[in-house]
Order: sequence, then structure tokens, then C-alpha cells
Amino acid sequence: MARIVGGVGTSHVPAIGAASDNDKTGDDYWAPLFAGYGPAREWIRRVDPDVAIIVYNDHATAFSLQLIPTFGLGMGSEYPPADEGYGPRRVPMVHGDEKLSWHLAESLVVNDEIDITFVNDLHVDHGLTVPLTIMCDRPEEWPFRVIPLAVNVIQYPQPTGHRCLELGRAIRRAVESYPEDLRVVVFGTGGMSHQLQGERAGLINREFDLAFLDRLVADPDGQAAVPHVDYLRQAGSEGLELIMWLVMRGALGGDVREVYRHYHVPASNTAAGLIVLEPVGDKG
Amino acid sequence: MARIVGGVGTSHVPAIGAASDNDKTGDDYWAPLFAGYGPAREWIRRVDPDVAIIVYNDHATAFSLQLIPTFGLGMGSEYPPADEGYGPRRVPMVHGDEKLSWHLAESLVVNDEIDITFVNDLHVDHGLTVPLTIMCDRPEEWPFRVIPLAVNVIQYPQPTGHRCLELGRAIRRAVESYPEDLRVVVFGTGGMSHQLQGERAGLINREFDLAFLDRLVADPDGQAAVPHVDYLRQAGSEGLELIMWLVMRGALGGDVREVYRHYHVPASNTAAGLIVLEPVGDKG
Amino acid sequence: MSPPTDTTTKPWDDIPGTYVQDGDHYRRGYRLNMLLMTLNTEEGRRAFAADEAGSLDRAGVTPEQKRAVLDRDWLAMLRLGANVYYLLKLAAHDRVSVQHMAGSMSGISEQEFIDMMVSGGRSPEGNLYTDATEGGS
Amino acid sequence: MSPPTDTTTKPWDDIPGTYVQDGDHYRRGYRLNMLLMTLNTEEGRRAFAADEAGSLDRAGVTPEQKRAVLDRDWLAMLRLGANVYYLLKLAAHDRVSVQHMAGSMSGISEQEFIDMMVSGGRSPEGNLYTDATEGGS
Ligand SMILES: [Fe+3]
Ligand SMILES: [Fe+3]
Repeated sequence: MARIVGGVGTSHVPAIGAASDNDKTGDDYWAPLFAGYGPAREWIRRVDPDVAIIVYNDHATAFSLQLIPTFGLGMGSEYPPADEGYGPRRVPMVHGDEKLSWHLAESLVVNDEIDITFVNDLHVDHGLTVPLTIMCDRPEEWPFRVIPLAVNVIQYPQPTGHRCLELGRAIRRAVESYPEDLRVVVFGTGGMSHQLQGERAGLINREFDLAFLDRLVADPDGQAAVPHVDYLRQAGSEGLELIMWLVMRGALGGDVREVYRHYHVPASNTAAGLIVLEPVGDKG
Repeated sequence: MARIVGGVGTSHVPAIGAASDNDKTGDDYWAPLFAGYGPAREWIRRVDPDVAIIVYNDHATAFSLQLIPTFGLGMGSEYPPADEGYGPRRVPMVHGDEKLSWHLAESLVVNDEIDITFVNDLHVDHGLTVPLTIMCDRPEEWPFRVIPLAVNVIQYPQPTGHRCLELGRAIRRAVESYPEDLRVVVFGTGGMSHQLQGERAGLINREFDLAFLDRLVADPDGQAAVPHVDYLRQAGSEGLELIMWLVMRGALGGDVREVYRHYHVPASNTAAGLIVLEPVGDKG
Repeated sequence: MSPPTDTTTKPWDDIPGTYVQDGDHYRRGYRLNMLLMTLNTEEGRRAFAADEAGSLDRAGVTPEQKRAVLDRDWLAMLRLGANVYYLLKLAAHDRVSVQHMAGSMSGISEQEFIDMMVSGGRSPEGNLYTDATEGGS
Repeated sequence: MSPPTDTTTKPWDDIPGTYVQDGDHYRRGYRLNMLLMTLNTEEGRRAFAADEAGSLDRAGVTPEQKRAVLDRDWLAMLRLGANVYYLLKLAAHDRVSVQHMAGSMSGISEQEFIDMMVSGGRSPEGNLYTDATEGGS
């Protein structure tokens, strides 16, 4: 039986990927951030997952205003890194797990009435590949298969925090009903506080971010009830990406153990956060 | 305040559109079918809606296996008739209602946690245009605006009957919370029993179809609990399209009055059904 | 995309002569269906008509799928992963009727199929379960 | 697509200096954003670089949007419906940094913006409500 052995919440700032790709992780600007990634990288090596379900948002790359899925689930066998303006990142091909994707789709739609959009041909942007870099550094091949789950966080109306948490819980049920013996990790990505636009660009809210991390661990239902306008106001317009961490949290079940936390300002225009969680009662 | 003044369930067989487009509605083969459309056309002229929300499925036209939304809501101002192999049908442009689309999206996602895919550029195929022909004949311009709502009925896993009914109920709440004074009709399209494929092609199940119509009117929750395999088995593989009628039924609220019913075999390979419903307590 | 085999039992396995578009069918037919999808445009239809074999090769379909398309073996295409809604694009391209295609799949002529439909269609009786015992399964 | 005006009040109206991608913004910026989307491909970037004005005309953007793009007036583009994730494609095309773009929108230089971020970013204090009374609204 498959099971969820851990969860990762992490920012997915493009500049973090660029710093890694361009050998700048030792620079004064980047060294403190990357130093904090060490323990998380050790953790995931130890946990050694077979598959990561990466909850992320596409940034006008695979999707545009022409078509915006609330929840887009990757069904493919390969997800090439996308060209976002500079040509594709030179990182390994992202390999999928079609069988598990179909199982997830079936369980989510039939058992939990989540209205998934099935996406086969999907180029994945920094929202998905930067978290891989953060957790895995620069391997020849990514050490696990990946199922992308793209969430609309850009276009109002975004799914509610409650819905994101429920999606996570449905993912947990789906994984636990999969007959193969797989170790699955779920990533929630994006955030933390940042605003890239407008006269208020550059907003950082450390207090909000740290409170979010605390409540994510201890009171996910409470955090899921926070209305979107509070994120926009307190965490910046792009800080709303944090709702994707609720999907990850839901997938971990009731109580969790906080394995590791890292918080650093700035990564480019963003407060970079990282949290590693394990479900209580499960061994990694 | 906008309100839902009626519902239409109807087959959307391409050959019905072709018969209309090619002036064959008086032929022996087609005359009995089209004769039965008269009272429904009179009804919709009398009801004179401002907008029709047309629940239909795309037939490998706007969507392909590359990307399959469970529920795709049209957000555009125009939906051109699509080329499905013979060039586009020569029927009028389908005009949308962007403001109502955005209101629906907001209400469905935020209030009812339906995970809509927003679709702007959408060419509409026979699934949407044939019902317009059935209800409106061949006008210079369609007499009302249209909001397409595309449901995945082709690719397993399809949304459950229960989910379809709940989507309809959420549409009702959305329409009733719209400040403009609009008269809205909802179409559920597809079906009835038919199977276009395999050694069992040509299956027609009159008994199933008529029982479906009865329960759609009197016991929608009971009909919504029927598992998909029963449709596949009893109504043919393409008969599963009937779940879209449940969306329409949900949008009409509790009790309904059956205004009109028509049933004819065959339209091409299909049992053609038509039902007109009004919410009880509302005047058309 | 690896060609899948159906390994699990499914609730529709005992429906006779019916091919359900599930995940296995999806994966089996992906490339073939995406090729058929190109017939939605005039440009795609011209390209296919000009060089069917080459179009099939470029689409990366299997040799069996290619053979089935070139032979217009509708049942074989279906079994090899084609979806009926995509096959209708090929029927439109060939200017053959749905009745021709459906008749071919069910082993009768176009006219026999039309006559069957006019007489009320294929009866559910004996056609709901593979073992032909109604209510079985 | 008719250019919309914002007629309803929204819960985020009192957040200062923030442009929310709602339905009105979507409709206002649709064509402009779809043009910016073309910068995702090498081909699109070449076409835009070769003839910016012509690309904008062909995309059907408004004269105000065209002017804002040609002038690289980032705040004007935003106000006229551009979305920041789409604007980042133009920043990438121009090889200017996010800090340059964000600084331009907030009225400071790239270096000033970088320095502000290194010092912990723009403070929430006084920046959560337009009337600058924390907890108001
Ligand atoms: Fe992001
Ligand atoms: Fe259909």
C-alpha cells in the first residue's frame, strides 16, 4: 500500500533556481538561504520517496488566460522544463507516474468529487522545478518521480483555503488506497509573503509568515478559514500562493511533526520559507 | 434579480443539425422528430430567456486528450461554431454574457467549491449548437445569449451523477444572487440511449430512457445515485451523456412541472429525447 | 508513454462489445487519437489525405494502429485505443456515415445498420451482460 | 470583448498600491497579456523584438496599452490590465530584473528596491489599508 511519508512547504522563487543554475549559491547574497536548505535535503535523502506530488502554480507558462483550471493534474510520463523567457532551465527531465496519476484522478473525481482537469502535455515552470532544486540540489536525474498538481492562484476566484485543505485530505485517501507499495511526499509550493507589483511592491510580512507556519502545523482548519483578502492584504498579492501549502498539509492527515523550518528574507523580492513535516504515527 | 425560468433536456445528435442545415426536416426520416420539436420551440419563444446556460460536452473539438476539464465554463463574449471535420456549421455566432460568466465563476468556486476551469477561447461543437437548432430552428441570430458549460463525459473518470446535480443546485444559487433582472434557462444535453462503437453499436433502451425522464422529474436524487456503469450498460457507452441533464435538473430547484416531453427513435444512431421543465412556483 | 495492458478488473468488463475510455484506453490510444484530432482543420485534413502513411508515422502510432487506419478497420482501431468521438473525424474525412462505421464495427452493412435503427435499434435483451443472463454480473 | 469598468466594490479595494487579477482586470488586460504570453517562445521573442509596434497592433491592444508597452511604463501596463506574471515575460525579454520592474512600479530605482529588500522588505506598517489606520476597513 502506498503512503504519504512527508510533506514539504517551500517558496519557489525563480531567482533561487537561477542562483543554483549559475553557481551563485556561495555568494554573500545567496549563501545564508542555501545553507538553510541543507537539513531539508538530508531529510529527503533519508526519506527517499518514490514519488512526489508537487502542488504548484503555473506562471503564465503552460496555461494562459485562454484556459485556467482550478486544479490541473498531470497525467503524463514526462514533463519537460518550460521556456519562461530565457529558454528552458537546464535541469533534468521531470518523469511522471502515469499509473498513480490515473489512480489519483479516479479517486479524486469519483470518491471525493474534486473536479480535476486532466493535463497530459505539460511543460513545468519554476513553480515546480525550483522546489526540486531546493530539495535535491543539482542531480543528474531527479531522484523520484513527480506528479504535478497545478492550482489556480493567479486568477480570482481562486479555490478557497478550505477547498485546498480538503483536496489534500482527498489526496491522502487516494494514496492510501493505491495497491503498490510506494513512498509518497507532497510538496506545497509558492509564497511566502511577497508582492511583485504595484506601488506596494516589495511587501514582506515576517509576522504573518511565521504565524502561518505555526498554524499550518497546529491548526490547519483555522488557517484554511482565513479569507483570501487577508492573504492579499497581509502577505502581498503574490503571497496568496500560500494556499497551496494547505493542500500539502491536508495530505498529511491529523497531527504532524515539524521536522525542520527555515525562513530567510530576501530571495529576490520574496520571503523564502521552508518547512518539512511528517505525519505522526508514520515512520519516514 | 436573475432567476431560472425553465430547463430543457435534449439530445444533441449531429445528424439533427445536418438535417436542419440541409433542408431535410420534411423528409420521411426526419419529419416525425422535428414535428415533436414544435411545442418546445413555442415554449421557449413564450418564456423568452435572456440567457441560456448550456451544459454540453465537447466531442474532441475544443478539447482533446491533452487537456480534459471536468467542468469548463465559458468566459467569453463570442463562441464561434467549430469545424468538426466538415467545416463549421453555418449557424449564427453564439454570443456570451461575460458579466454573468464571471459571476457564476465566483459563486461556484467561492461559495460552492466547484473546481471550475475558466475557458475563454472556445469553439462550440454540435453538442451546443444542435440544441440551439432544436429549440430555435434557423433564426438570423440566436434569440438569447449563451454560457457554455462543458462537462467531461467522454473520459473515465467522469463526474458523478451526484456531483452533476449539486453543480446544478450551485448554478441556481449563483443565478439567484445575480443583481441584474435576467431570465435564465438551463439546457442539459446529450443522450439519450446510444452506442456508436463496438460490436454492440446501435443499442437503444426505450425503457431505460423513459424511466430516466420520469425520475429526472420526480426523483432527481435517486437518479443521481445511479452509478455510471449502469448508464454504460443500459443506455450504451455514449448514453452516459445523460448525466448532463442532472445539472439542468439541479438548477431548477426542488419540484418541477413537466411542460413537454418528446421521444423518438432513431435520430441517426440515437434515441432522441426532449423534455421541458419549469420550476414550481415560478412563472415563465 | 508505455503501451499499457489492462491488469485490473473493471465494473464494465462484463458489458458485451463495448470499449470504455478509461485510463488504459487513454494511454493506448493517445497518439492515434491526437492524430485523428488533426482532422478538425482543413489544413490537417489536407495533410492527412496527401500522405496517410507518413502522417501516421510522424504521429508515432504503433504498426498495428497504422495498419488498422490504412485498412479502415474500424473495430481494430477501436480495440487499439481509438476513441469513437475521434474516429468520427476520420469518418467525416472519408465522407462515410456513422452508420457505416458502426455497422462495420458490429459486423453488418451500412444499410442493415440503418434498418436496425429504424426498427428501434439493437435490443437490450441479451446485450447487457456478456454471459447473456440478464441481471447476472 | 468590451473594455470593462470596475463598478462594484470589492473587499480588496482598500489595499494600497495593489492590482488584483479579478474578472474586470482579466477582461481589461486579455489581449495585452496574451501578447506578453507569446514571449514564452524564441519565435515569439524574435517577432516582438523585430517589430514591437506592429506586434502590439496585431494583438489588438488599446492605444494606451500600446503606448505603455513601448514606453516600458510598468505601472501603466499594470493599471491597464497587464498581470504581473505576464509582465515578467517582458522583463525577461528586456533582460531587466524583477527589482527593476518592481522598483519602477513603486517609484524607486532598482538599487533602492534591492536595498529595501535586503533590509527586510517593505514593512506592513502603514501599508495594509489605504487610510493607513491599521485594522481599519
Ligand atoms: Fe509563484
Ligand atoms: Fe454527444
